[in-house]
Amino acid sequence: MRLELSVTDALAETPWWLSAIKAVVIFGFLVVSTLVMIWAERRVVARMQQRVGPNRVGPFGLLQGLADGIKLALKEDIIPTAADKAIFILAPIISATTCFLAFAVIPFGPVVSVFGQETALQLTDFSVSVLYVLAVTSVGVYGLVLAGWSSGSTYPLLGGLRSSAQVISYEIAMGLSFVAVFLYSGSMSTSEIVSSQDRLWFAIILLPSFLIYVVSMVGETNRAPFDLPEAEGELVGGFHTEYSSLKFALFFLAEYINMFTVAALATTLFLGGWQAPWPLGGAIWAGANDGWWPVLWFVAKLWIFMFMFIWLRGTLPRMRYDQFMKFGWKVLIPLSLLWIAIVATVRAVSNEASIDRQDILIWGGVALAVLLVVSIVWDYVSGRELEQPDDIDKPFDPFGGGHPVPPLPGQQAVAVAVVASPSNADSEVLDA
Amino acid sequence: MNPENYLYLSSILFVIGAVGVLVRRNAIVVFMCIELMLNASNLAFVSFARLNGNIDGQVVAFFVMVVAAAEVVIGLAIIVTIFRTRRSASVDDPNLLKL
Amino acid sequence: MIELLAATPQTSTGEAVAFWCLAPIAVGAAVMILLSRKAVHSALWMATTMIVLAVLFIMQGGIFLGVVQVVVYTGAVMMLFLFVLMLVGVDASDSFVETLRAQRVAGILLGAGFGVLLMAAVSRATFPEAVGVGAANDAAGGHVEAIAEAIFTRYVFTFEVVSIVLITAAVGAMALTHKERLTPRRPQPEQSVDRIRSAHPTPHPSPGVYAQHNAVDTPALLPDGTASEASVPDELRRQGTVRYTELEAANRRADEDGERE
Amino acid sequence: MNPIVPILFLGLLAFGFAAFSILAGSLSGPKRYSRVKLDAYECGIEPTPQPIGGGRFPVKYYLTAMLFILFDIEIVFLYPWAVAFDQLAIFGLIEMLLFILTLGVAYAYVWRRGGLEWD
Repeated sequence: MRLELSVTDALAETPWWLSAIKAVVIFGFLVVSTLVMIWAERRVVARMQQRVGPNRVGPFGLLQGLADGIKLALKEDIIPTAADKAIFILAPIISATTCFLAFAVIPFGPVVSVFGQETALQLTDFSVSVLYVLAVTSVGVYGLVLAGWSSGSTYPLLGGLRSSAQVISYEIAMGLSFVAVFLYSGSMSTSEIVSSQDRLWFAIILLPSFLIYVVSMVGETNRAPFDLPEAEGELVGGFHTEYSSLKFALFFLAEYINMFTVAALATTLFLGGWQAPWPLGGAIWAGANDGWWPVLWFVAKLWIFMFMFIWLRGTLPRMRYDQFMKFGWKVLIPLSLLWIAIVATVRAVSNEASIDRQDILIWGGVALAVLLVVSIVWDYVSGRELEQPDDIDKPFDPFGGGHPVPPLPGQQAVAVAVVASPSNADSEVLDA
Repeated sequence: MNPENYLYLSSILFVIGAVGVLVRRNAIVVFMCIELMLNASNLAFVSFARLNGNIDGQVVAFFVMVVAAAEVVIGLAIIVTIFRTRRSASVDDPNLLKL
Repeated sequence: MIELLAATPQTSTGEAVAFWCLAPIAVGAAVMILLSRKAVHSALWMATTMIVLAVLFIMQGGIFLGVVQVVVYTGAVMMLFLFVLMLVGVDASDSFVETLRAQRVAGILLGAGFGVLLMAAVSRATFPEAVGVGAANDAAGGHVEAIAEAIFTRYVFTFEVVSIVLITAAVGAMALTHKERLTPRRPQPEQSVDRIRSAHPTPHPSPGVYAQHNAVDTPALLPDGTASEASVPDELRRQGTVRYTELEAANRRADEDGERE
Repeated sequence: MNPIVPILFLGLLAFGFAAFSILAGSLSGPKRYSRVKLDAYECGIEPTPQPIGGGRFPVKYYLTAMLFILFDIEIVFLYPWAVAFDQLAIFGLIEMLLFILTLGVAYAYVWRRGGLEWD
């Protein structure tokens, strides 16, 4: 029994007290998910490194997040003398407030009757809701920069500047990857994007956009391979070096909730939001997309992305700062601009000359195949031989450059007579 | 509430921006006051768009915002060059940039 | 005259309440831009004014414009201000010497006069009934579609000129601030080979050996009491902010006088 | 106006939580004053008093923020075009390709001049 009200009408009729309850539920959902995420991350990363991970606090260590929170609360709250006190306290408040706001437009489920009142499982929705999320994340970057600056010394300042430069670089790639989704869904409101994906998810037809988004998702939250500004070896703690007690916990909370925000955005825009995965929704179980079930699909997809974050952190080594900034600027942005141009031209042509998608895909495939063949032939014709390491043919010199070195692969170890007098040891051996 | 109040608010903000430009000495703060004046004019544009009921007011405010962003880029580049050569961002030193 | 009075357009009370809460915040934040000592504080007051203005745009039916104001202005332009402020103007506090006599008072008076003039003009003008942007939106099928249709059909020329304005902004910023690299950038492997081949592959002696402090700019003392040059990073030496002991400083001054004669 | 009001609820809730936890943080927890504890943290050694930024001005952050503005404006123009793409059809497409190309010229210039290199 699909309720006949459209999302926007259902939301318009929702009484204010129901919106307030929804806001409290979303806030609770996020805080509890953060505590579970802290526990899950430490357990899964431990499991990947053949150790057990936290299992003391509560059943299976589930209350570890809570224990960390209380421990941080009981620590001394230090404000350094060189710090600018007002902004030092303001920065964590900005970070912690803006990360919650982005969840206001994320749809958890379809129109459902709660306490006898028909409303959509979504706090609010308006015509520019995805741009609103972009606006909230760009205000969230203020928390990083101000935390870095207000701590007084140069390490946090450079740490704050570096991580905010990284966040804004990946925010462009994220913004550009949305354009193709709006092109296909014809609107920026999250509920319409989800409803326009009921036949085919955008992750399938817009795969390059999805891949660019997933990469910029990791870069945007300073996570896994791109977390150099907070790395222990680099600038100690980056922008939150000087923070202690609950202010540090707020930055910790903000980082995890930002991860949930970008993951929720990925599910809404690319994986069909709360809609049941393909075999379940249409064929096997008709009721999968009605009532409260969709919340289950949404949370499941959310946690797939969360596992991906943990997996990346457990396995990939950290990239150097100039490497991933170069990757962000010189690879992601041109790629996504090119992809937008291709998607737009294909769609305009198929709208205009009413060639359906099959022909375009065929012609595209043929063109790619021809390109592949040409490149193989080109390699073969130009006869490029494998680069040879240049010093392979030189005689083996154990003291190459004044430092004892083992022989390179393919070099013979020459038997060297042990030299008695240390004074002219170098010159004699080199001549041998 | 009469929608003309928006116009009064925008003129008050514009005046505060103008006073800021005249009074402050730090080049970056003067530049911020110019941005405040541009924002005030944007508010006036949007209020007129609402009073007259056509959307051109908002589109013009949109273009004002875009051009103001480009202007900030160049303005701050000049201030950065002055700082790098003269170690001070005060408003009295730009004449030193002349060769 | 009566017709004018009768037709004074009224807006919904919700909007009135919101306006009377937000307007004082906007004016207060704008005044604080002028009054705050530190430049970063006035940048933050500026960001608050912009966000309050964004909410005012949204209340007037310009949802797209309000959100764009937050994304482009507060998110990008103010970020550029903060970056430049943090690296440049943080300690460039205002010098209180007024080059022009009584500039402050003149500025405030001039501004107040201009304000009175402006508001008189606004109060004298008669405005049409506040129709709101709803009609235009529905004609084009939604708010964003209406703005898109306006930008990409009626304002096509302005739209293309904007991209040229952005090119000049990029080229100008590059010409003014970008420094070409004088020495070629040596990649990481090459640097590590050079370091091994140099006479000093191990790190410098850590500062503060036998010295009173272990800060980075305190040179380590050799057994005979003189400071060892290698233990202080050369950037600090170039800046001349190395903290020598009194004995060492005295010796250095003596050497310099010796060289000068 | 009313789609914006629920965001206010969530915002007040989040701000209240953040402000409460900062207040609780400063009240709960010991208060043992010591001068060294309040110094800036520089990997355990004494902090070196330096002018912030050490006088040298890393211009790379300014260039990144500048390019961020450039592409932010491009994104903000692309969104309404993508939403109203079907009404604008071929004319809109050519317009936007020209816009992307012109901004591509600026991007190529900055790339070629080395504005994107981080050392």
